[in-house]
Amino acid sequence: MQLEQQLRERLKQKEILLMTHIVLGYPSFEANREVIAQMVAAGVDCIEMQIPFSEPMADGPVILKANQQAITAGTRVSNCLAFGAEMAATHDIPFLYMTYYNIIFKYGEQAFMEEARQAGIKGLIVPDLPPEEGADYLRLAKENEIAPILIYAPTSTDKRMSELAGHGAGFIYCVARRGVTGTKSEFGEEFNTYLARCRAATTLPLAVGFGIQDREDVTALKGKADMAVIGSRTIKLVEEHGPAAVGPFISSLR
Amino acid sequence: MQLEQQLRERLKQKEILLMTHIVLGYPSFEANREVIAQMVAAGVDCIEMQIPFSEPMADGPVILKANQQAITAGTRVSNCLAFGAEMAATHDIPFLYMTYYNIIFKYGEQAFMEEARQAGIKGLIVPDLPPEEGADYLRLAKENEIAPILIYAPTSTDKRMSELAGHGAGFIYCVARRGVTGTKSEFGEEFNTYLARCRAATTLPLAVGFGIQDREDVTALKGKADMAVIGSRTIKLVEEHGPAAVGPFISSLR
Amino acid sequence: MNKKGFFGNWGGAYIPEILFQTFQELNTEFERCKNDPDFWQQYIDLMSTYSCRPTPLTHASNLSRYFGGAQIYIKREDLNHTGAHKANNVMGQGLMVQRMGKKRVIAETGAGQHGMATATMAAKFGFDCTIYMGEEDVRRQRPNVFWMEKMGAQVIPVTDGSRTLKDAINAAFRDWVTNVDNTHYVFGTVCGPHPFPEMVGWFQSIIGMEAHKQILKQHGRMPARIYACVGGGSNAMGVFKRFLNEPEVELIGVEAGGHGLQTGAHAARLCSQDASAGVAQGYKTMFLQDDDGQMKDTHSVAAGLDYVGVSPILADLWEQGRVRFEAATDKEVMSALDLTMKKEGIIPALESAHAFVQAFKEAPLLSGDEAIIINMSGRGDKDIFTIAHAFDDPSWKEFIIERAREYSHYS
Amino acid sequence: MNKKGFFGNWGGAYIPEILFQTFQELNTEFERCKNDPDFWQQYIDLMSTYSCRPTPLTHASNLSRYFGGAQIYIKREDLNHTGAHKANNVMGQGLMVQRMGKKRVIAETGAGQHGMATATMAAKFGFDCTIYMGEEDVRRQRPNVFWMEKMGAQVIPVTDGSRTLKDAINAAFRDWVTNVDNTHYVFGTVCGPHPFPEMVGWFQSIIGMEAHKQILKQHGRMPARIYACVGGGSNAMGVFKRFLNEPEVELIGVEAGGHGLQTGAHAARLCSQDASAGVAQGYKTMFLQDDDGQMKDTHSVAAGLDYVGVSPILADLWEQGRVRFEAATDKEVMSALDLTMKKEGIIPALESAHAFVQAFKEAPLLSGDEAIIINMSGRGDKDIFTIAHAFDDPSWKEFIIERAREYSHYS
Ligand SMILES: Cc1ncc(COP(=O)(O)O)c(C=O)c1O
Ligand SMILES: Cc1ncc(COP(=O)(O)O)c(C=O)c1O
Repeated sequence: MQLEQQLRERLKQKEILLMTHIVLGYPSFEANREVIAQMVAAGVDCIEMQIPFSEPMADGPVILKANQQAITAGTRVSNCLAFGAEMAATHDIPFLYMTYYNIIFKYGEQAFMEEARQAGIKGLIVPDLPPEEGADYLRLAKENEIAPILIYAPTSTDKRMSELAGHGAGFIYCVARRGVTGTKSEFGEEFNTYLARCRAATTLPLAVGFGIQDREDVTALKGKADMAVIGSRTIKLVEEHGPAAVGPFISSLR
Repeated sequence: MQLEQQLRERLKQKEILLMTHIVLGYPSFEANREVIAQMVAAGVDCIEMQIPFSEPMADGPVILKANQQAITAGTRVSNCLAFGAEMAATHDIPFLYMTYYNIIFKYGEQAFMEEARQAGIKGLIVPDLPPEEGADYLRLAKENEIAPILIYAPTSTDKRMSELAGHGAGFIYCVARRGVTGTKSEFGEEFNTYLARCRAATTLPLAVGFGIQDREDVTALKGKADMAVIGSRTIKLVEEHGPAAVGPFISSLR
Repeated sequence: MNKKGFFGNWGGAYIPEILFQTFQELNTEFERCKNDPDFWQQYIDLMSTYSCRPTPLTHASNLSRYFGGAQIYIKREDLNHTGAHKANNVMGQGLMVQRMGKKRVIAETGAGQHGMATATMAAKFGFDCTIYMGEEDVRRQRPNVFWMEKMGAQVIPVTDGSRTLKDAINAAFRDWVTNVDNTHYVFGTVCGPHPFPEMVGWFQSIIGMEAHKQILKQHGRMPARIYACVGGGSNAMGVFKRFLNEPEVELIGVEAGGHGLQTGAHAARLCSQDASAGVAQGYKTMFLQDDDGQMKDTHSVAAGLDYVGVSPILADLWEQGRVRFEAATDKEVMSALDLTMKKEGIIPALESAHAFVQAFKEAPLLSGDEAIIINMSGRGDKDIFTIAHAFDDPSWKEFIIERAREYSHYS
Repeated sequence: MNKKGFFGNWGGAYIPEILFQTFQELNTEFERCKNDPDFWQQYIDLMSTYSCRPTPLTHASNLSRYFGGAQIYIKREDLNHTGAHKANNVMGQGLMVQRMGKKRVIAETGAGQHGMATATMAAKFGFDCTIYMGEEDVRRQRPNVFWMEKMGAQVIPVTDGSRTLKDAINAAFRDWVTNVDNTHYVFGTVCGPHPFPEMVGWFQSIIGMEAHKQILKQHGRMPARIYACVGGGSNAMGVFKRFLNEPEVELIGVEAGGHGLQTGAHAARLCSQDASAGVAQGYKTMFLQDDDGQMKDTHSVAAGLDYVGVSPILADLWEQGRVRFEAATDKEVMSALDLTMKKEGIIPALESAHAFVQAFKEAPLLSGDEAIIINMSGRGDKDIFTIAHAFDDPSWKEFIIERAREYSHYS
């Protein structure tokens, strides 16, 4: 089943879905394994696994540091792909890879997509690859039944949103605000207008990410977005309280 | 009696005359007094007393330092003039002042000359005052019967020497070589040619200075020059062995 | 491929969606400027009254005689205001920022030259200014930081990654995506996402346009070869551009050979075997990266050449064979610097000295009626801390120790 | 009096006999050069290919707006090769030395700018070079010493007297009388024995000749006032000369007020009550001296203004009332510097900042259609040690202390 369908199935039972983020190899694959198990048990609907890159331009301090430490610890792309396959085989929720384009480009787009498909990966988020530069990528993703998830930003015009909608699949990742990952967002009037614009531009489900921290934030998104994305917050949690803290946190969100 | 005559009188008894140099106020007027007494007793024929100046452009390290220390110790021009008067009254040899032009200029040329005459000073050596810039100085000196002693250098042309001769009185101070006071000179072939040129250019007695250190140097000048000038050498002697060493040193020179 | 923003296989605009709109506006404004002869004239006027363009072309007669070959001419970008070619780019972008009505500029800086130039431009245009500089570089280049601050800029030490230029670029992008509405990112070289390579190259092309006129006037004909150091590639593109269509002029880019190409401790992307195609910092080029696509640490005595990527325009000219690339080692650079100071009384920046190295190797092989041009991208006297250190000058060390003693007493 | 080498009551050549012949030759050569239009053309060519003449005239629009009075223009001598107007003089003398066939040059230096410029010129012309510099100044200005040495010059610390500029001049004269046959003394300013004041003034007059054309072109008419700092007076004479016969242009020389004219700790010769006529260092002028004619210690934050004498030409123009003299205190200088950096992105040398101080005081009193010119004699970035120190910058101190720590470890 393709990603969009999977999410729509889940949306029948839940008012809002949850997607979480982990950085592969940080602090270790061991920890990743435990964290993911906790997340799945706590009812997470989708997990994006970031393959670390040395130049994570769009990430804030928490994820940036996680990327760097994962690489310093020796995390290789091949390790990440093997781990992704293991997770997809183990847990019954959709898994995505999130990474920067160079990782895929350098691996070989074709080879990357094929391995990802074989591993059962459902989608890809690549924040530095606009569709203008990603013709091959988009084609290969679709050929391999992997959803190329595109991103909307508050600065995107209506026209741009429609254009992106035509290239994307799975869902649209709506960046909640200007800036990088990791700081709190405000979900006020302006945000609502933005989200309404997003909704009008696409029929794909909408995920909202950047700075979602707690139940209140998730609640604020109900009825407006289809999925809330928890990124830096769980990484910090693991840093401060260990993997065991993740399950209770996720459970507290909805 | 005027300076030239005085020297010519002395030249009747001696093959070569000796002129010595002291820096007034260095190391103290006390020491100056004692050194001069020793010099006179040892048969020196003429003494140039340098009134210290803060910018002694033509002097080498020894005399330069003496100038600066004399000023730092509080030596004033008025002290120097009083001391000069005392010496001229005490000892029966001609005394000269040597200084830079600013000291005279600032004191007032007229006033300076009158005081010097009253003090019985016989001549003046001002190394930074060529006759071109010294019309008033030359006139006032002559009016006050003080010999304005001019300088020849190895770089002076024959023409220049004749010109200078016309302005000077007392004797001509022939600088032995290029450079400043205090380092040894060579009295070789080139020097002899130079001295011959000096002799040809003037009827005034010739004194030779800069770097005369010992009996050998003085001997080398006999028959060529009328007076040998001992400068830095005695200052160093006083520094190293005290005023008492001066008499024996002077006696050893001829 | 012949896509917008690509030079052969290289370039593009690999940017986060949040910047898409701002790049649209930037592209539009850039097109407008390119098609507006008044804009170029305004730029020329600014550069000739605020900086001292045209910068001279100096005939290095002593060096020419010393090497006994080609006549060596030096294009004097060191005489620009702020001491390097970086001024050309920032002043041009400053005029564009003014037209776009933005009030704040940000920039990355490695050596500090581009930061200095941007802080200067911001003071002149009355913009707020934030400069991102790797913590390591802040430590090494305190004098530049001092001046930037005095000019009213805020200098933020970047503590991520290798704490050098590429990390400062990432940090600047992070600022930009946060403050995109009022802020322009003054990219410092002919790299980054389209339109930066083309835009920076356009402003820098003033160098070659002047040099072209000057060499014809002073030497009477085209130069045989032109040498420029290549960090990002902006001074090289600047001097090369006017000559690209003059096939008799050979163009040579000189990269940082560091401790030697064999050692891995260098920053040679195009003339070593160590780089491969990749996409980072918004563009596609040859990067010094590992098999996974992670960027490697680079090394050069010249902070301004110590960078993992290289201009996509130069990557294309390299692939086409139009520009030849060579490397100069740290050691060779120090002796070229020494010789140039002694023979001509000219102090090239450590970056620029790389170009001198290769020119000195080749000058003897040419005949005396041929001319070569070395682009002297900047002056070295700002690098006193690095240069005196690299020459291991004992009096310099004493001086620093004595100064520090005074400061330790009174503080 | 209207004697050769005198300007009114001032000037002359009070030189030891040993130098008489060499001054004859110098005078003859100077006369020849003055009467040879080819020589001036050669000088212009050199300055426009080796340095970047004409240096620009920058309209300081932000400062003009800030003060709300006259349009402020800045003549950019900082953009000269070696960073100050000193280059004009040394390159000119270099050409003369070449004509006279001498092979060695010597110079005094205070701040180090003239030493740097002379060392540079010597490298370019292939002369041996010795620079005399007060020990105190060597200590303060190590970076300049480093570069002079790198350019092949020998720098001799002078330990006599106050160990500053005037003592370096005396030391240079001592060298000259010793090595007169093969050596030329490259005097650094419009002081010293004739023909130096006139000769240095002639070479520097290029500043005002350019500024005259530029202000007419950029502002449309003559400036109301021109400001220049006055150490020896060479940059001031340089910018004033062309305007001396333009009675509507007021000329203002700004001396070092140090801690204040009342404190005695300054170097104001013409605008304080502390100087009197005297003769030293080969010429007659107003000196800061005591009643006996002994030179006093002077003080200025700007080493290049910290001098007991002043140009005889300026003393004459002062006596005639053609040039007005003012003083700027160290404190005023630091805030003018600060303001200029922040408003215009320009870093004046501490010396030059004195001229800015007075211009800033007077600009508000003039109307917006009047122009004033400030001669920016040099750039301040070389003064980092002095300026960062004077601003009492804590990060700078830490930086120095950390550097010293490294050096203490390894040495
Ligand atoms: C003087 C100088 N030259 C060269 C460079 C390298 O940059 P580019 O290759 O863009 O000219 C720099 C960068 O800081 C620089 O400061
Ligand atoms: C930058 C600068 N300005 C001014 C001066 C003062 O000299 P002058 O009055 O001869 O221009 C100096 C002297 O070193 C200097 O370096």
